[in-house]
Amino acid sequence: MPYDVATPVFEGPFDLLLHLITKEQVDLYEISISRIVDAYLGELDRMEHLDLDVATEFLLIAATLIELKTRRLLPGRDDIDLDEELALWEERDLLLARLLECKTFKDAADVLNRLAAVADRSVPRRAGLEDQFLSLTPDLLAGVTADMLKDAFIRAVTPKPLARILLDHVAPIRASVQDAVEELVDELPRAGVITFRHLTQELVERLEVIVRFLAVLELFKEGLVDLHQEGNFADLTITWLGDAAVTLESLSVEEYQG
Amino acid sequence: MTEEERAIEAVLMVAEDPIEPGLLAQLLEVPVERVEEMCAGLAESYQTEDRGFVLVRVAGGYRFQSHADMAPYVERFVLEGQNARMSAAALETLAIVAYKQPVSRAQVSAIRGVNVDGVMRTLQQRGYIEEVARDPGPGQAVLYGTTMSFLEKLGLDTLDDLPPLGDFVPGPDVVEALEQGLRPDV
Amino acid sequence: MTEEERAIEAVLMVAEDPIEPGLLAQLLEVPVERVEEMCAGLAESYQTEDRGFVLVRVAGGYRFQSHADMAPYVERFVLEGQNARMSAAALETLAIVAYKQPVSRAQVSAIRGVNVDGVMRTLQQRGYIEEVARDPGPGQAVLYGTTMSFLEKLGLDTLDDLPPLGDFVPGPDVVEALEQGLRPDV
Repeated sequence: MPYDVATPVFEGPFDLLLHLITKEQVDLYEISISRIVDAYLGELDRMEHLDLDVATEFLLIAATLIELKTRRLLPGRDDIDLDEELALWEERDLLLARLLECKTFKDAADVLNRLAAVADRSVPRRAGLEDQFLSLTPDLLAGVTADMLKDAFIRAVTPKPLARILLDHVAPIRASVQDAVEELVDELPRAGVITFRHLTQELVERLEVIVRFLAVLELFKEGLVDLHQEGNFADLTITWLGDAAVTLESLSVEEYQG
Repeated sequence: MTEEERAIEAVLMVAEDPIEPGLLAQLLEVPVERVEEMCAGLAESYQTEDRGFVLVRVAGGYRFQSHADMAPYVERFVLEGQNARMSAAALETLAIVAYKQPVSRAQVSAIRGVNVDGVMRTLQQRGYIEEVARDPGPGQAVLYGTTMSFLEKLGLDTLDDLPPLGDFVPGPDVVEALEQGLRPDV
Repeated sequence: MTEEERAIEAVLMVAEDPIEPGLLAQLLEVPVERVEEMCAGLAESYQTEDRGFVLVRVAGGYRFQSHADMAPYVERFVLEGQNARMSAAALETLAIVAYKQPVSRAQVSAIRGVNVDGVMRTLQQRGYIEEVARDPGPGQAVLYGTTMSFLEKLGLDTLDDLPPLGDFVPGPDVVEALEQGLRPDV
């Protein structure tokens, strides 16, 4: 995928995903989830100053995308679990719905911008009353005491409670990616070479598998593992490259955690 | 010019904000419909005479403003920052609040997929959005809506003048592209 | 109407203070005499048309104002159209200026979390606050303080007579707003 030098600043994971998908619109039927995922992860890689909240949102989407892409790598593929299958489609539809919503408001924002640009060309008259009428205006301070003023000041400078963004839904991922990296750093040096299927065969939850996959990607980014796949749908083989003495502190996983 | 028309011109000249037709009707002791007729007539006369100012209906009231053609001259007199461009992030957030109001910060954040605290605070400071209610549910989240200043900023009379959101729902080609992009590999 | 005349109308319409003919001449790139001719012409046309506003030369400049004949309507507007009571928002704004002066509009706005332009303008018009200095930093924001008339109305001799805040400590966001002044917009 071509990479623009002047990378736009993506305002969020939907923004980025929309950009990546619609950029491919020319080859409508060529679009594949693989390319989208690659591009998405590529962009994630290029982002240097992700703050925590943004990072977790991006990762959440990445996880869904990766799951869509890697269904074949997941264990239990031979006898498809219908519930899981349905859940995956539901998740995909949810993502699709959110992308459409995002696109809708993006277009609405463009129109608001145009309206504002037109309105900005005119400036309202705000000169206010002429001096001779000012004396008619009632004295607003009538009945106001110095103590009322003090109370008003204290009211004004007392911190107001900020609405809290609910991050509960992203919290598990945030914790687990690092946990998974820790587990892998412990497990992989002993295994040496292992397939992703083996690495995840004991995991029950879909989410855990995705988190492990993210952790593997993380280690790959750090140059600690090599990834190899024989063919399109073959097993993913993970080879440990680092030495056994890798410490967690040397890994840059911190950006995913609090 | 009738006495009433002259009075409307005088009052609008000293007003700081758009003046509701109801208030003008009260001051002039004439029906609101009559006020609206007269204002329309005045606006037309300025236009016919090719004046450098116009009389418009915005944010629920009438006001004088400079003619758009004169923007190059007027710009130099406008206080800095008044016409500051909004960022894409601010505009998208504003669009969501405008169409979804009353809406909580968390809801806006969920739609945009990013934390919107900073942007919402700035929009509030600029006077485009304000707290309008509290969510009756648990947590009692603050709900936001747009302000009169927002309507003024966009040159709209009421929220009903916003183009319907339905106009922006992506067409089938976009939906198909997105759908295709998110198809699992099999 | 010539382009120059329209430009004069537009600029005078949005100006808050009388505009000197020299400034208009510079803006339109015409001699001052020409500006004065045109302004006289415009003033006459409003008179001929019996408009409710006039264009006058005051304090060394030109400005639009309401026609003297219309004063009764403007007075009614002042008495009936304006809020006669100090709103909670206005009182809070005034209190911040009183206790934190000299303070910029942006700082007050940052503390209150909302746009305070309109409220500050009203307080200034009422003679409760005034410009007292300029921020020496970049941007040279206008700094506001309270007036003598404010002290008189509250029955205070000096600012030192304001009730002490005791051991009340403002929140960190307030301190930050005061320290940082203007923040870049989104």
